[in-house]
Amino acid sequence: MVITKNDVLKIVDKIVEVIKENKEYLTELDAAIGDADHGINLDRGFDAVKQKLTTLPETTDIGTILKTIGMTLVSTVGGASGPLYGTAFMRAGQVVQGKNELSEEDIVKIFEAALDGIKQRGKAEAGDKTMIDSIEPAYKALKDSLENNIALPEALNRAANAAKEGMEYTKNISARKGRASYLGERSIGHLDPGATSAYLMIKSFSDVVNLS
Amino acid sequence: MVITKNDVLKIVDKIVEVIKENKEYLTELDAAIGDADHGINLDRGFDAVKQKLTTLPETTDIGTILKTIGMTLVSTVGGASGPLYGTAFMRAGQVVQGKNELSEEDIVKIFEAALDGIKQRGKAEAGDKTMIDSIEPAYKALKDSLENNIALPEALNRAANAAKEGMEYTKNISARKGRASYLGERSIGHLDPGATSAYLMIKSFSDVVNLS
Amino acid sequence: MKKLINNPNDVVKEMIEGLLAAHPSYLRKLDNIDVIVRKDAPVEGKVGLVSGGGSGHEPAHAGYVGYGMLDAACPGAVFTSPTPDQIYEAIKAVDGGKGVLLIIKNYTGDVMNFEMAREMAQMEGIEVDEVIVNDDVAVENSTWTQGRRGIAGTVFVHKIAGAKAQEGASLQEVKRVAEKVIANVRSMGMALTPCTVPAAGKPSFTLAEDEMEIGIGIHGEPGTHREKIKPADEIVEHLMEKIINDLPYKENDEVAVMINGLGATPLMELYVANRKVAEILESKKIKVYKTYVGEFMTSLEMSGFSITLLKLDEELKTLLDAKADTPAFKQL
Amino acid sequence: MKKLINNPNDVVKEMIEGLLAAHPSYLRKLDNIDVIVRKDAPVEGKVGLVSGGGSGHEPAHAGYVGYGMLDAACPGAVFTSPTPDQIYEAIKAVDGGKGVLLIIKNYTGDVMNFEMAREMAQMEGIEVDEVIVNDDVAVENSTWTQGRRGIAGTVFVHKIAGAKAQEGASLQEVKRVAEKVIANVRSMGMALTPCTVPAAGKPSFTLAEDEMEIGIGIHGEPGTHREKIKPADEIVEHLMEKIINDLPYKENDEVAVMINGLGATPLMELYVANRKVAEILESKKIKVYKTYVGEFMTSLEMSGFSITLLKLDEELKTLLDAKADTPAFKQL
Ligand SMILES: Nc1ncnc2c1ncn2[C@@H]1O[C@H](COP(=O)(O)OP(=O)(O)O)[C@@H](O)[C@H]1O
Ligand SMILES: Nc1ncnc2c1ncn2[C@@H]1O[C@H](COP(=O)(O)OP(=O)(O)O)[C@@H](O)[C@H]1O
Ligand SMILES: [Mg+2]
Ligand SMILES: [Mg+2]
Ligand SMILES: [Mg+2]
Ligand SMILES: [Mg+2]
Repeated sequence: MVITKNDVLKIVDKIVEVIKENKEYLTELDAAIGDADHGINLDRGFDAVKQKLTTLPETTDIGTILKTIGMTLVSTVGGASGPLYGTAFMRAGQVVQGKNELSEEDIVKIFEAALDGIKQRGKAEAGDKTMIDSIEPAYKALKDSLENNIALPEALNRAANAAKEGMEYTKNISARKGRASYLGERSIGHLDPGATSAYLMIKSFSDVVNLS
Repeated sequence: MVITKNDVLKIVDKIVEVIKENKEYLTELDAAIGDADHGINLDRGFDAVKQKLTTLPETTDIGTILKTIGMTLVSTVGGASGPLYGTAFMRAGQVVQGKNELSEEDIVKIFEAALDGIKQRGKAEAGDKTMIDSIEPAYKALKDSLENNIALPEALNRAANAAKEGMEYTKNISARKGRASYLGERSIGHLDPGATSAYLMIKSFSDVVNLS
Repeated sequence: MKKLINNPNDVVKEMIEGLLAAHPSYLRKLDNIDVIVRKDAPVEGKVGLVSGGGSGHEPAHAGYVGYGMLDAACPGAVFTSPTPDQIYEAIKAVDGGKGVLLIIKNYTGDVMNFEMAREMAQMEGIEVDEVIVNDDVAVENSTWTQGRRGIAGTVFVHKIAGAKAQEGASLQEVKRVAEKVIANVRSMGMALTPCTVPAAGKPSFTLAEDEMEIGIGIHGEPGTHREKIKPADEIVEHLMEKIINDLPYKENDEVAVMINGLGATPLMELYVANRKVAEILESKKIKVYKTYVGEFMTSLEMSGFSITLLKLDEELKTLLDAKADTPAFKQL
Repeated sequence: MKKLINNPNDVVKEMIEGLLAAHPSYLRKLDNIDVIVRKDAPVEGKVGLVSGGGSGHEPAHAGYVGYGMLDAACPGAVFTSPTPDQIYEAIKAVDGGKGVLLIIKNYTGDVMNFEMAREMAQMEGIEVDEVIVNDDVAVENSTWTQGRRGIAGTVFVHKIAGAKAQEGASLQEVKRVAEKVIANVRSMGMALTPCTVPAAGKPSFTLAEDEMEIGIGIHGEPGTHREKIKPADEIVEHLMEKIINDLPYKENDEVAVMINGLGATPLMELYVANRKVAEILESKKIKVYKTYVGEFMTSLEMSGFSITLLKLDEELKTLLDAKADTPAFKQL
């Protein structure tokens, strides 16, 4: 199965929509252990993304689309999540530069590049209570599933489930990176907002592919 | 009947006590149409008076006691009521300078001097919604009663009743002097704090004389 | 009542101690009485300027004591005018031989206490004159009332009369410019939330979660009316209309603007308000010569603000621009 | 949410417009991007200083742009660090040929965005260096966390590095004094009430009527703990103990003190706090060289305050005393 450029645009639309729906929820999560802006930040960024994509020529390839998304996020989101998600999308774009459809391998590469970008930029690891805690398990689940010849929709479904588990796990641990780290032990018991938004994006990806 | 120096001190004690009891009430009245400090101001002033009186020699005459009270109020109360009540007590002291007991005539003179002092200092008249609205009727009732040979305790009782009526009347009129005047018509429906404190003082005077 | 204080009765005393500890190079206190004077008072050959009022308006008035502004400030109890003996001592302490000008805000209590002090000082042969500031257009000016209140416009009187006095002008001249400022300054404010006098322990008034008070006084005195909260621009439009039409300020006038926070309003919001003020003035072709945005005459922790306009001529511009160096007002 | 604003989404844009309208002689904005620079930027032969952060900390950071302090400030969305393109444009606009120093508060987001911008500018051949301020002792400093937050102490970095740059010092020298300030500055704050991010519409946290949060961050991040409100003196004692023991500040040290209001705390209460700060320092024989009391690094309309101590040597004293002329920080 391949993912077409049209699919990519649908996924992005879905992400824009889901982030908007969860704007308040993500902000509330951030209020508890951060500074109450995560949902607002991402919503502002994805609104700009939506706007920006309408200005791209019909012929734009998937790599360029992803890089444009990344650059738009970097220049409109701010905070920690702006450079992190921005870098993720830009790196993802780099590895599929010039392509108009994505193979299953490409999708694994995209996840890998995004994850590496986030880790480099944020100097964080799994277990630090960040977005990495949902992205890394999702990447692993996706890769494993595809290596075991599971079809892409189901592989993405497993990735989303893994992201969800990772997100929920952030509730049990204390933060060592980002604003929540100032809380130390007091951050335990709260979901990480970035892990939650990352899950929502991966879930959107899976949902669009599974529904089409 | 005469009022002894001891009676005067008892009356002052009673005023100190009644003002303290009504500190919050007077402040609330002032909150409604002024700046929420009348009870606090007077209580601070009469606390200082109580303190100050303990420092006066045994032999101090009534005139000096009243002037001392006035000066203490002027230098501790501030606001509008400080100079007004201060002037009232100072003027009252002047008209009984050197005396160790007060005749009924002296008492009328005290009221007259106090009222005149307030009017001069504040350039207000009865009907302006100020302390004058309780003091002027009290003065008139006292004078009338004594001229009609009514005994001092009852005359003071009538003065206190007249003060009360005057105070209650301030509820129906709009302020033309003091901070409440900024409210214009909006001051109607509220008791004037100064008219209320003046009534409380006159009532204290009457109560002490009637109980002894 | 959530306040960063100790005993409510000690608040003024402790504030003064903290103020003196913070600004020893600017200020000193007279012995045994609450009067804050310039470190170098009396300044020989300079008219002394004395102001004051209830506490709770910080940085007014002690924050304006220093080079090019006041010589003394008399802090009263919270929202209560100072007493005559404070003012009398202040007059004596700052008289540098050229007389003393009292800058009084138009409240019954302030006027009476300052005038009693003035009489006391005059009896000792000190030349004392006074001006009464009444810039608040929220209040009807009528011979039947106390007249208008003095609010944030007072700071312009301190600045400009202070500059004139610093030049070495006579008492008469200093009074003349002070009165020129008073004739040309107008203000009006509003509140989103009330304030609490520490000793009272509860708010002076209450406002519903969606209500505001228009025309509020700086002691929490009720204003002209209460209404539902509106967007900042509409609030500014209303206040500006009242202010501009009062003098009135006209096309080609030049003005100084003061956007004054009442205590709890973030600077961010004051700038949002100033944006609309500047827009309205531009649309009316009234030129903004200088703008001050910040907390100049507060009401404890009240949330709200006031707008002040001062119409300038060449003399007032020069004096407004003059150097000032006080704890709360510095101008290079 | 009671705020003097229009649409919550326009608050930063409108604040900037109001700021520019108020201070045209100090500030200008770059075209098409939210960067506030000195009117005369770039200043030839002077190291450019760039700072910034989320909006909502006014007067930080644009209020410190001007003679003797910053060359540019980048305001982000409320409580959200600015984006790399803002910072990159700021760097380009203030580079006067001697390089640019970025003054960054230690938050993950700020550090990442500033460093991305630095990389972009360096690729264009501009010499850019950075310092990271982390003065908040409420936060454990550990290699396992992001490290300490940057709060009000940042203003001392702006002042002192700004004075050094104004002297014409090299980038290396300016960075050296900035790092000296960072090594010697410590702060801690507390909140009585929360603040509300306009776009969020509700408070970032809640505190009961009798509760306070100790060690609060300037974005409303939770502090070290929550407890019942205490008298001001006890609160000050607790904060001072944490601050003094951290460096530690010792007998015969000389310090600058900053008592910083977080937005809604009246100046009166800040002075009450300063009284106790001065008393504690005196009892420990730590000498107060200079004290600043006011709002320097706020958190919207949060009620609360922070204390900052900066240990001084002769060099830092001279630079602290140097002339500064910016909208929010003036020193003659
Ligand atoms: N160093 C880091 N590495 C990876 N993710 C991080 C890092 N720091 C923060 N994050 C993520 O960013 C989220 C917060 O984003 P946001 O609220 O938009 O930024 P800010 O903390 O600057 O307000 C956190 O919940 C966390 O998942
Ligand atoms: N000009 C005046 N003449 C007489 N009484 C006055 C005058 N102005 C004010 N008052 C009285 O003073 C009272 C207010 O006193 P207080 O609250 O202590 O002073 P302030 O108004 O300065 O806060 C009013 O209720 C009124 O009775
Ligand atoms: Mg956040
Ligand atoms: Mg009153
Ligand atoms: Mg009063
Ligand atoms: Mg943020």
